Amino acid sequence: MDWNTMLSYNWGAMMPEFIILGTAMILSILDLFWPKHFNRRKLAWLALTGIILACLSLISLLSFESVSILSDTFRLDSFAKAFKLLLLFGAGLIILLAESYEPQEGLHEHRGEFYYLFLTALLGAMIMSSSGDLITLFVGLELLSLSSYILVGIRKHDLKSNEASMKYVINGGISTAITLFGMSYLYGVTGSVNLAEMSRTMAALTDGQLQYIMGLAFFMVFVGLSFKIAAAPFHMWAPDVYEGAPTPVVAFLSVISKIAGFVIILRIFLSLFQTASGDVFGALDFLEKNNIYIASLAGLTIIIGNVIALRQQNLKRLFAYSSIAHAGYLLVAVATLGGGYFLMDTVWYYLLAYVLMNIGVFAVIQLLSSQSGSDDISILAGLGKKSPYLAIAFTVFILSLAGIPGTTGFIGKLNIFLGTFITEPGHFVLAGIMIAGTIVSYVYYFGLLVQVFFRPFHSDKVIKIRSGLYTVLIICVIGTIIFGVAPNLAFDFIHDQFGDFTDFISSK
Amino acid sequence: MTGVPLSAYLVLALVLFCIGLYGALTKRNAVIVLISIELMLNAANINLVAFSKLGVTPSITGQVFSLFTITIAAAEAAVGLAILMSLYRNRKTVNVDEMDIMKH
Amino acid sequence: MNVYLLSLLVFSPLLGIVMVALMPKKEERTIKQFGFFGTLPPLFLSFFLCSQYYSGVALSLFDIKVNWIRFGNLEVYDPKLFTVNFELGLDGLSLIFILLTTIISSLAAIASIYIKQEWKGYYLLFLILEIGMLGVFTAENLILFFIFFEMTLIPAFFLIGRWGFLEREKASYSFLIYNGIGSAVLLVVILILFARTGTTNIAALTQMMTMGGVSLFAPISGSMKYGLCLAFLIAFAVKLPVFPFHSWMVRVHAEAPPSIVMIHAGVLLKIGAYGIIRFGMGIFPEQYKSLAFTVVLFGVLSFLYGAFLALVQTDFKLVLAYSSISHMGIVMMGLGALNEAGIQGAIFQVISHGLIAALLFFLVGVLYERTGTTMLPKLGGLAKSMPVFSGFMLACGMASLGLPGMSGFISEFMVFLGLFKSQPTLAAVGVIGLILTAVYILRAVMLMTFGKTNSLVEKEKWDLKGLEFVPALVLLGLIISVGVYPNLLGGPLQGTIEAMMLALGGR
Amino acid sequence: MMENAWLIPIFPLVTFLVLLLSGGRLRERGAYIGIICTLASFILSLLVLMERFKEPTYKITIDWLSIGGTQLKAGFEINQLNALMLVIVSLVSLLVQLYSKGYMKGEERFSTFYAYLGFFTFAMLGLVMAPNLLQLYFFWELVGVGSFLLIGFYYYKQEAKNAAKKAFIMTRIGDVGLLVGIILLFWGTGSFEYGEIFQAVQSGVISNEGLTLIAILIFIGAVGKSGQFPLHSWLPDAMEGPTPVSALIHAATMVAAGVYLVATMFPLFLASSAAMQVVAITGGFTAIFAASIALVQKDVKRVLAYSTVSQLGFMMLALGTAGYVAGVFHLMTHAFFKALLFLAAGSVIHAIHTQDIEKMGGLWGKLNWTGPLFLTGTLAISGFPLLSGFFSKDEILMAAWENGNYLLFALAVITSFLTAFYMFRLFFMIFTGESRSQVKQVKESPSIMLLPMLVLAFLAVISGYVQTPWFGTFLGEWLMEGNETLLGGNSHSEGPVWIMVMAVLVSLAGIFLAYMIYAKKKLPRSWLVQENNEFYRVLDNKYYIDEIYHFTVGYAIKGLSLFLSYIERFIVGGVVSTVTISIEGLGKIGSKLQTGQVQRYGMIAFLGLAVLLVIFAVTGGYLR
Repeated sequence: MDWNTMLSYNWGAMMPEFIILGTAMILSILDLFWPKHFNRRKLAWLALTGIILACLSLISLLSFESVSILSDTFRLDSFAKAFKLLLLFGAGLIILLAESYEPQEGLHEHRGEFYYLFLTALLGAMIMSSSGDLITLFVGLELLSLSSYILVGIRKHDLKSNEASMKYVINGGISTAITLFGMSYLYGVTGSVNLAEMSRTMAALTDGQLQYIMGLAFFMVFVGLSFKIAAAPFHMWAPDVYEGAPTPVVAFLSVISKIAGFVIILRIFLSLFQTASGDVFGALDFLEKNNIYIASLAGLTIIIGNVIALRQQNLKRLFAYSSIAHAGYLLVAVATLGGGYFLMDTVWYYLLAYVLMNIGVFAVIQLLSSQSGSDDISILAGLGKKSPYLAIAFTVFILSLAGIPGTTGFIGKLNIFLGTFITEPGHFVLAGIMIAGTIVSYVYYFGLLVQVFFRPFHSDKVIKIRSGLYTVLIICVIGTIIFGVAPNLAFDFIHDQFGDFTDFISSK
Repeated sequence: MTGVPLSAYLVLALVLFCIGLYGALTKRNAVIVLISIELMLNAANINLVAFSKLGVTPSITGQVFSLFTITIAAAEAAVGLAILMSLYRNRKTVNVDEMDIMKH
Repeated sequence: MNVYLLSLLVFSPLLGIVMVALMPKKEERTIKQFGFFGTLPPLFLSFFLCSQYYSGVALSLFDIKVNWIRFGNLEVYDPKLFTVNFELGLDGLSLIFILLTTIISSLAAIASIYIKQEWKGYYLLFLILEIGMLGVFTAENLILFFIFFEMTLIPAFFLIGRWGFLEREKASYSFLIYNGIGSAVLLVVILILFARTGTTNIAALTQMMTMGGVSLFAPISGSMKYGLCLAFLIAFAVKLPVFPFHSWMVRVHAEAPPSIVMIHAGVLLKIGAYGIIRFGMGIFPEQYKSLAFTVVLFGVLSFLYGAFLALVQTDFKLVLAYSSISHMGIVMMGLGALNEAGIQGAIFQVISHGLIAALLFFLVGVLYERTGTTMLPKLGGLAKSMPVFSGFMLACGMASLGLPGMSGFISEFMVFLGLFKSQPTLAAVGVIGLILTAVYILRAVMLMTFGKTNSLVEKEKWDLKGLEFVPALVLLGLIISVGVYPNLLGGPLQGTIEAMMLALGGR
Repeated sequence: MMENAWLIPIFPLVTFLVLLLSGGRLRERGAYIGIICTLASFILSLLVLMERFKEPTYKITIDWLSIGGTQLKAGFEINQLNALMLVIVSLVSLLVQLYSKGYMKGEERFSTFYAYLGFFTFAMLGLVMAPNLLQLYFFWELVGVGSFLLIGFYYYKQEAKNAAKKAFIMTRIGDVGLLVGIILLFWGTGSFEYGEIFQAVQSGVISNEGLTLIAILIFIGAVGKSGQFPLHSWLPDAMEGPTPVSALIHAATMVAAGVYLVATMFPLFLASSAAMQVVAITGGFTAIFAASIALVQKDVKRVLAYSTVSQLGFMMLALGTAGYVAGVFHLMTHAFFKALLFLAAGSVIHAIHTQDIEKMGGLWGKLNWTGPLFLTGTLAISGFPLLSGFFSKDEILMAAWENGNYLLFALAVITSFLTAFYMFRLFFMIFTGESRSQVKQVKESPSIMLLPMLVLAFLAVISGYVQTPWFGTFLGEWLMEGNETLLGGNSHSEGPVWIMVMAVLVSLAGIFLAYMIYAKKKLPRSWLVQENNEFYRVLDNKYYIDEIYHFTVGYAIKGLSLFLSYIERFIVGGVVSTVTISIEGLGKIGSKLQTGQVQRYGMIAFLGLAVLLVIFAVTGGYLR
């Protein structure tokens, strides 16, 4: 690999990543050298600028054919573009949240780190979505993980934050190890770490013993990755970590981390296991044969998330369980592969919806909890009277999370259901669990609305909304409604830009 | 390279992984827990290297992968220990089972 | 112009929403006026549509169809696949329901003068609710139907939970959960149909299911059709509600503010009947036919069960709640009769109960406003202090027990006429309910209005006055005009019923 | 004229609406509206009747309700029976309204009373004009409501309230039977129109059992309305209403509707001998049953009420033994003399403010007009020769004899004896002997009350002459005209002369016995039975029918309701709460598992992995 080959690569494909990387570096340098009294909050706007630039460059790349550089370790295919857009969009909103973040005991000493760690984590996620290779995938994953470990513990003097971060590290470490161990088997079976090559080998694999090992690897990778998306069986960290982490970080974990988790799951599953042969005759493919496992984990996740959420009194914990449940819904789409027709639309759209509604919810929570210093459900009490617009925004998010028509959440769920029913035999049990879970979720979601509208308020402190947070709220509300009422804005966009994601597997 | 079959490496890695897992899940001291996690990661490294040399289709990429892994493991340990330190400052303990202010 | 008329109708309460939203919070009078005015555009539009219908304009002229959502990217097969259109349409049946909705909404808006607090939020939700109801009855495809269906759920939840009586939150929760389950079942059915056929258009689905059209992706087997039909029935049976899915409705009737119960009993419950007619019967006629016995059975069960329970209630609202269950049982009985008389009777019953229940609950609202109670033992002798009120109450009770000359008789008569043809045994069991109905209604009404005047309610100048006459007179007038000349209502229905009978295989 | 007959019921309806909308502001002036409107109805009815003598049946209908291809009609029909009934109803109503103007003087809700009367008259006139069964049913129930409203006119009285409720519900039971009968008849014959039904019945489209069933169901309707056993007990209670109401509704018109119904549907009953049997037996039994109760009652209105029940039974008996003309004839005469009796009784009550005959007596000289009027009525009902009741009762006895059912004949004879006895018991108790009243100043009623009674008395005397064995059977022939085949073609029952003689003797015997006991007091009152005798007590308590109903049907319904409300609470509610509790329990377990111990979390994840792997190994890949 000489200089010429290096230059021959189409580096432009990596432009968004470079921008994020550059911004992160600039931020860290500025943070280092700027005098102490200088308000680090301004760095957030810089970070936001970086994200917007990255986003713009990504948009300019949209029309390009899919390219892969660095001997197919980095791919910019439709899949990568689509999900990077989501990641950048979500990250932009979260940075705005972080800009407005004002915990009661103050954060000024670490505020700088706060912002650029977001960027590095984002960078990890972006690399994951673009990787064509297990190594980059893993490196991206770890970049994301390590940054978020620190982010969770950024409130150094807060006991909960410390503990959350410690728990996150330990669980994360175990999950990483399990994933990696699985990956090592995959490498052993195929003798390659390039996804395209591996997929070719695995498709031709008819040896029973190797298939068995492949199965082992599949489960290890899957369980390891279920940590990232907070799905059963690796979901239990989520409530504790969410509770302890600063609110923007929770939003980050529940949105960006989750998107990244699904990105890597889809990457691995679709490129490796969907085409891998599932039996010695090569008649079935692997996922087709084993999707029952994913399906049952999905069902379990939905049940756990929704049922335990019923008992939560802490908002963040509640939304941790809610996010577990939503991971379950998405896993349904993965398990059924969207019925063969809807997978990408479904996942992408659902994640878009999830970005909007979840960040919106956390924006409200952040606002209220920083004012009252508590995360208890009761901080919502009387919001409807005190600040009707905020209450309406919150209602929109909650309705969307509950999947009520007119919001993005509904269309997202609709898509998932379509996938479960279109095949023969349909996944009726899974759909049944999902619908039951949705109904159970009504109880706690509407319980929040009961607090907002039916309960009297305790303190009549005027709620002050910082402009960053305000923007987030407005974007999220508008997005939730617009994409709920006219979902074809999103559907047409992905269909026009990415077609059917046909360039996903084929290597350049 | 004579005699030692691939399966031996794999079993070694598996055993190492299990020891690591056991340690990670049972030890009270957070430092040992972190070390156990390192152990698990290294078990994967053994796998990678072994496959790289003795796998069905030997290739160098396995070793490259393990290099990356080692680096990452180091970073993870560093982060982990840093977090542990800040926890220790506040709680004066490194016992994992005492970290349960957040539950249910 | 014609094409937009329906959309205009459905979304016309938005005008009121905007007006109310722009009002300052404290302006009670103005908000109430604007809230009421907000219900007028749909009222006039529906009258206009009605006059168009009677002057011979084909209702299909008003249909609108705009591409809306396209799921998946399946252009290779057929660009129309998995497309959900925004399509609204009318036929005689929905026209009747639309009229019912607009009229009762306007009257309920008047009855909302008793709302004591947060008028702004109340009227906003109220008008959203109206949009939902109007949409439900005009939606031409299942997804759209479902969307509007849910759109009625959320405002109703808040209206019950915020402005209701003492146990309002519990009531609103059980409203939400039961209806959530019902609508979840509905959603599953809708989506199975959608996924398997690629369309949700009601007409297209009807054709596919009855003519055995091929589906592109996975077939719908015969037994699945049964399942789907049954699921439709269950989903709407929860809404209707039919024994044993009724307990939510009892709570709602007891705890929601009377003006909302007017809407709820008057229109929302009727969505269940509408759904069974449109979807259960319409899309799966074959399967529905073989389930008819069950439908009637549950109809009779509800009819008698509601009547028996209404007999022992001490709260007048609960009497009415159980009477609603009982009356919805009649709807089921009619729908299961599988002949013109039965189905037409069921539709009549739906409309008639809508009017009667609305009036009864309006009166409950008036009563509660005056006396602060609806407990029967505490009332009595109201005929002295509130003679006009008592007269309305008595008239309404008579209407409810199916007195000829009022709408209730026509429907009960037709239902039993139909049922004695197809299920004479069950019909014979059912007639016991007619007697019981008389017993419990007289018991309740006479406990309130007859007898010694209770000291609690002995006040002068308590009678109906001013604006309160409007809902009472309009509703009673409608009840009587339908009862005296039922063809008023029967005319528009003929087309729909004929089509239905054709699918069900003749008489 | 007949094409304008639809106006006849409209006039009273106008009364109702005007008085209701005026909201009591007219007070006693309301009476004029009522009287004028009813007068208009009466004149019109009279004109229609006149015209009907000359012209054939008139019928006009419009589409009322379309059910699929079937058009249900509404309209009116003027045939012989209808025309006759129209006159009777409008006349009695007119007279009662005149009477009420005096009787109800000073009543606070005076105009409401007239409104209700108007409503009732409207419904009753509508009922008799109905051209088909459905419309008949329509007004049938409205009549019931009118009755309900008027019985409950004194709404604040507990007894009135209960009586009104009871009346409505018991007649409702009958109505439901009627409704079912109508529906079954519709499916049998495909129509509600009388003509078409009779045609279909005669062509034999319905099986014999079906016919019997339908006829009996329809008869159940009649049983409810006409207070036949076992649905009779509401009628005596209905006396809680104002007395003019009792005269109008519970003597002359509404209760006769059952008889009218059977008469209207006579061809149907004729087609089923079993149904005829049922009608006859029910009628005969009710006649003697009610008469026996009337023997011991002490409330003047109740005696009259049981007498009404008994007389209605008589009419049913007549119809059931194929005496169509006899039944209708008695219906007409009974309307006049029973209305007269009620009004006269009202006049007495008006004068001395009590209804208990034990507290009356010696009023003959004080009530100079009422006394003779009451006597006229009593004589008529007792079948005193040459008064109207004599002829009609005679006709019934003839019919029963001719039919060949001698047991029923015997019942009828005994009943007419009892009738004569208890009626004169009543008369003597009120008008002879010493005054037992608290009221010292007894005043005769005003002329506005006396005038109607005079008219009725006149009719009670002469109305029998339209159908006599001597002066021709004008009524029977007219009624039969054109309907011979449908109605069995029997315009007059022929029987041996001794029947007439015996009837006279029997009634005279009854009168004599009453005279001996109550007027002359030659015989002690305990001559028949001791006051505290078991038998007496049974009669006094009306055979404990009310109690039996209360303890059987009433308790059964209440018990079932309570049982169902337990089901509602514990089973329906129980299932729901089981589900919620178990979901909440699951949540509890789930959150208990969340101990906060980070290693537990890892452990569970690992266990999950292990389980997956084991299942995979056992079922899935390699080992399969």
